[in-house]
Amino acid sequence: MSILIAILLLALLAAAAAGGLAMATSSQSRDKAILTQQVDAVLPQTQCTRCGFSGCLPYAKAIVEGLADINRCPPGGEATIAELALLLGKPVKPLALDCLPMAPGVAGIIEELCIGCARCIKVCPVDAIIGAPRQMHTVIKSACTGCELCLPVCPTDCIVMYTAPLLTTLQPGQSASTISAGLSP
Amino acid sequence: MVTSLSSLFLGGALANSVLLYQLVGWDTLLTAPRQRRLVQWVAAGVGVMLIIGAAMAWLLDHWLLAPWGVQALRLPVFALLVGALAPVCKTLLLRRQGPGTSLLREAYPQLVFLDTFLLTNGAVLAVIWVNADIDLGFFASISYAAGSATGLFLVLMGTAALGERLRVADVPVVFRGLPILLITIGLMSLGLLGLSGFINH
Amino acid sequence: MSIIEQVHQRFRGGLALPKHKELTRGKPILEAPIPPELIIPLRQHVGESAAVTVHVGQYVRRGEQIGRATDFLSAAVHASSSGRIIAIEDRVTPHPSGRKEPCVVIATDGEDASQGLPPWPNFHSLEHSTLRNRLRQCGVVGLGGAAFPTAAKLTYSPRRSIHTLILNAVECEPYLTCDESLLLERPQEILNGLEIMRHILQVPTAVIAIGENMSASLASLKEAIDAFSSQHVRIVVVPSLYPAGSEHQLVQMITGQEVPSGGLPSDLGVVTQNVATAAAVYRAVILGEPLTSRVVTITGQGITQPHNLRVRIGTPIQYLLDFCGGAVGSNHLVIMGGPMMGFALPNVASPVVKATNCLLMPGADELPGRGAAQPCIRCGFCVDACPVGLLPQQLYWHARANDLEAVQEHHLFDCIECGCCATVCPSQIPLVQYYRQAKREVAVHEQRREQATLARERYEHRLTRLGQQADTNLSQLTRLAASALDSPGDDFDFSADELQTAEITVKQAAIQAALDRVQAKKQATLSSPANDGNDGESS
Amino acid sequence: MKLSIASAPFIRPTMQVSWVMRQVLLALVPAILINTLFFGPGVILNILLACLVAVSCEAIALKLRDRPIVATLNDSSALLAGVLLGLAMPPLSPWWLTALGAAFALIVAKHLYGGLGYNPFNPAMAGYAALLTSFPSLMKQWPTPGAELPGVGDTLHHFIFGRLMDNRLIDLISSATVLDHTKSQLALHYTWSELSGETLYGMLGGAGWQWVALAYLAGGLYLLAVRIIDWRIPTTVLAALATLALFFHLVDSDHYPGPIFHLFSGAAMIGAFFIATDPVSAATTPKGRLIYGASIGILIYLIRTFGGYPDGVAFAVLILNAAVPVIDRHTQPRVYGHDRN
Repeated sequence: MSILIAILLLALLAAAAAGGLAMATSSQSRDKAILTQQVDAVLPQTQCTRCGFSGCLPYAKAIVEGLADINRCPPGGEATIAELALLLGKPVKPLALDCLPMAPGVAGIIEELCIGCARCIKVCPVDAIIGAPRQMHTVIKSACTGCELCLPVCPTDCIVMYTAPLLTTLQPGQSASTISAGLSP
Repeated sequence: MVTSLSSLFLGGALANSVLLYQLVGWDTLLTAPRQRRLVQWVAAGVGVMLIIGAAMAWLLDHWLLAPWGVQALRLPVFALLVGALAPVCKTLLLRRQGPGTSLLREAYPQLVFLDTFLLTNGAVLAVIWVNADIDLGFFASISYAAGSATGLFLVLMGTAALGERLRVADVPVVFRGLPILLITIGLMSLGLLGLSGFINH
Repeated sequence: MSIIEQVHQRFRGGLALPKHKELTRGKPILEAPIPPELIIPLRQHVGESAAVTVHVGQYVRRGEQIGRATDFLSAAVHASSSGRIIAIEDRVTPHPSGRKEPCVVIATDGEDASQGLPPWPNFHSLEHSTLRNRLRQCGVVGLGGAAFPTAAKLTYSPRRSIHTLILNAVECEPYLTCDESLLLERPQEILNGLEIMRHILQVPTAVIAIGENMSASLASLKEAIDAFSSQHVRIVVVPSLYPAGSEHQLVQMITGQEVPSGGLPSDLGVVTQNVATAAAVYRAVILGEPLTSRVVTITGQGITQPHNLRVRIGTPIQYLLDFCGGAVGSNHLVIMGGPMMGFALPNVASPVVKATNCLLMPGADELPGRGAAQPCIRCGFCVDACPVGLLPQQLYWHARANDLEAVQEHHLFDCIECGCCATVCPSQIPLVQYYRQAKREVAVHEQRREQATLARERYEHRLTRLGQQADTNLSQLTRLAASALDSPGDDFDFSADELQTAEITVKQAAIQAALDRVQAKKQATLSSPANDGNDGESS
Repeated sequence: MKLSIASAPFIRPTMQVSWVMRQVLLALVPAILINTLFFGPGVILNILLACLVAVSCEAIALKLRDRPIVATLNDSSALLAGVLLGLAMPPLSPWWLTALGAAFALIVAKHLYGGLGYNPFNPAMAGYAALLTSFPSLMKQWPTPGAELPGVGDTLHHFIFGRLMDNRLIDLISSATVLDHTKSQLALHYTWSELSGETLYGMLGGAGWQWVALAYLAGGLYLLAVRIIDWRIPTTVLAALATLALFFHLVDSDHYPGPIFHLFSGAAMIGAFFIATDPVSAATTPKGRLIYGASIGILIYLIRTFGGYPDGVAFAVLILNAAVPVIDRHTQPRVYGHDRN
């Protein structure tokens, strides 16, 4: 007789536990969306797909889903890994081996070689290259994130990466926003 | 009666604190330093769970298990109780922060993982178990649970802040991270040892 | 009679530093000779650099504009002496990094022919905006060391009711006596300048704040005020505690209010100006003479004869040091500014600029530098010394940990870099250097954040333009994650150098083809211009 | 002309770390003398041994981490830790006990964290607490002050071999400290008025102990005059201890000794002026120091009255050292231009 009651009791409690967990998972999806935004805010937004995902937002989603580790972002380097570790309470790790480190840079087109094939425009993730078919192309310095996606597609290899010092010299009293990335090949 | 309750409270908090004396719930303790922004909420969450858990456990024990003489089922029942309580406490904590958006949620994104934290914490089950064992009565178990909760809160906050300070200390490479954290907790509990002998029950 | 009050309400922290002013105190202001070559940087002030209005080879006279103000927050630049412009190029300017900046180089001819603006002796009848334009035209900037364009600071607008104008004659930095000597020799110029500024701001009374230990200057100032018989001037004597001369601390002592964090004294209705700036305003308005020279204290036991010199802007520092008898001994530190907030010049070929108030060359054992820094023992001496009420040891701790969030939580950007904390630190840690570096890193971090948001907006805009969705649903993610892991596998069947050669040949062929096409097209257009060349690009 | 580069400010600070530590050592000299007067030459032996072990451990640690040994040693912070530990140890304790305490203090509590400036816990107190909890019996043996003390020969013999020249064991002449004695007697329901009449009790605190406490007080006042330690910590420690003692004494004067007794017996004075004010492990913000000091005072009283150990200075300081990072983060002073946020 007491066994029956015991089983009944256990079933009752199991149901309560399952209810609690169901409640948790429902609110979890909303929390994950917010967490994805926060992780995306940390990523450098170069959209360079070197982490293996098509952009920074997909990589952020993968991190929150637990599909990707936090050390697959070469443009961000240690700073981004440290921030992600702090944000998600995970231990800090060096950059993953299959992600090659990447120096910040800005693309520039060697005008003699450009034949106006417009392939680079199609692959640039931030529309930083302007030009019409068979016309001269140029890169918008301030918009280019240095993702180097346009390099392989260019048939005449006329795109070169310029290492852009992010901050030339911070003049006294000058705020960061008025600085344009100076070009020095 | 009152002194015994307060001594239970002080005992739970300082003398034989759940974490340092009964060496339970160390997974939260060791990850606390990395959760710089989350540690207050984890500590508060575990505290809330402890108190509610102790109360419900006593009720379950006396009104359900005892009449039918199935005290043997204590462990599974308490475990399921903790399982049900963890998400409830988390939503309780977050909802309490006002209607839709909660300041908490925007400020501390890791709250997504909060319920797993509360769930896997051993301290909650330990306190409930000890309460069931010594069985001094409803208010005694509540005060012991509240004492353990405050003790746990203080130790977690202290460890998290200390851990943050250790991140910058020029610790020899071999000892960086977990070893130095364990040594620091050891020295802290060395201090807390001085408080033993408060409770003579 | 001017009323003299003694301020007792001190500010928090601060240091009673030995003054070391006796080297040049009481010495008359000598006129420094005109150097053979003047190097005038186009950016000597806070704000946008001046735009060049002259060309190489042009003959200019003293006071002739060589760079006009480009913006509200900018100031004009003038030739300091007559001569021919031999170059407009990047030259070393006084900056800790010794970096080069665009300068106008004038070979002086020694006649010093001048060309000023029409003098306006009775300025009371003039509109404050015309007076302000005159100041901007004459390139008048704050000469206390910040070099903030004066016209911008004196902007009168009913919205911001300015009720107090403070003339800062405190000069709390050790060794400096340029303000003091100006007060002793030309108090009338200063009072007239103050009167002009008071008129521009339409302020009932002006307050002159003077340090306790400057009794001689106080006496000469009182005489001048009696002679000037103006009822609108009040003298206030402030304790000679460093940094009493700092704008924030001075405002707190005189008005009892604190400038809001990140705000300006004008938010409290207060404007402060330096003594030398007042003299420059007088010369610009009443004499019509642009700012082409200023008083510089050359002091320290490392220089043979210390002096207070009236120096032409653009005079190379090396020339000045030779004029004062050259350095005593060999290995030297040349500090521009005082020992607390000045910086060591890496190159003395750089010129004197509008912000140069002192050139300090300490003797061998006069200013022994800090020893090797030891670890911080968190003793808290720096907390007692900090006039802003910060926690220097916590700021240092988080700056070392590169924890930009905690550094800003501890109010890093309220630090006025006065140097009190590093002066009392028993572990001899160069604290101010850490805070400058941390501010720099926060600025870089902010800029990266800005660029990242810009890139994200462009990325999302592009996706909506192409009608795609950032493939974030789970199934695609797993496919991508899986493919990302094994993607490098498939095209590794070729050996590395085979791939290499194949790639090169393909590229060369493409280039050759492109060049041929261009060639062919040229022939076609030459032969039949009407050909519209729309044969479509075979990409 | 060769130009040298340095960073502002260019004025060299007047106080050096080594000067600060030596001033503290100087302030301890009167206490050392009076201690030897009352408790025999054992105190000097303990201090010398503790300093020797402390300095050698620091040298070994620096050698292992190939840091400049001489430069770091001359900041005499290891010496200070050695002296403090030597003073806290029972005068007739065996040599290995003091050596063990000093080694633990310097290696575990200081150099594992990276040397001067990084250790969150006060090294001397960590060592002392470790010994107190692992060898409670040995740490309880204090000779009664002023009574017939073993001569130099006896002490030296006992120091090395652990028993007196005529190989009597030391228990015969040693007894519990005055605090220990008070606690045990009060537990046996003697009233405080009876107790305080005994020879063991002097006018202020314990018979010999009151003079030792006065010596520490004198040293502490010197440090305050030279502005090396912050007035906030010692005043709040002593004030909290005194007010609690007064409160309990007024409530039940039979069972709880008065505030004067608490201030001038045990390690209250050395704790307030020399141990709690160790800048590295103490709170750094002005308000934080008030809270830090007050909590230490309260804990000392609680441990002395309700706890298991006779004197709680070491434990109180260790607990508060653990709480320092939390205290510092939440007691930032109001910054210029910010309202009270």
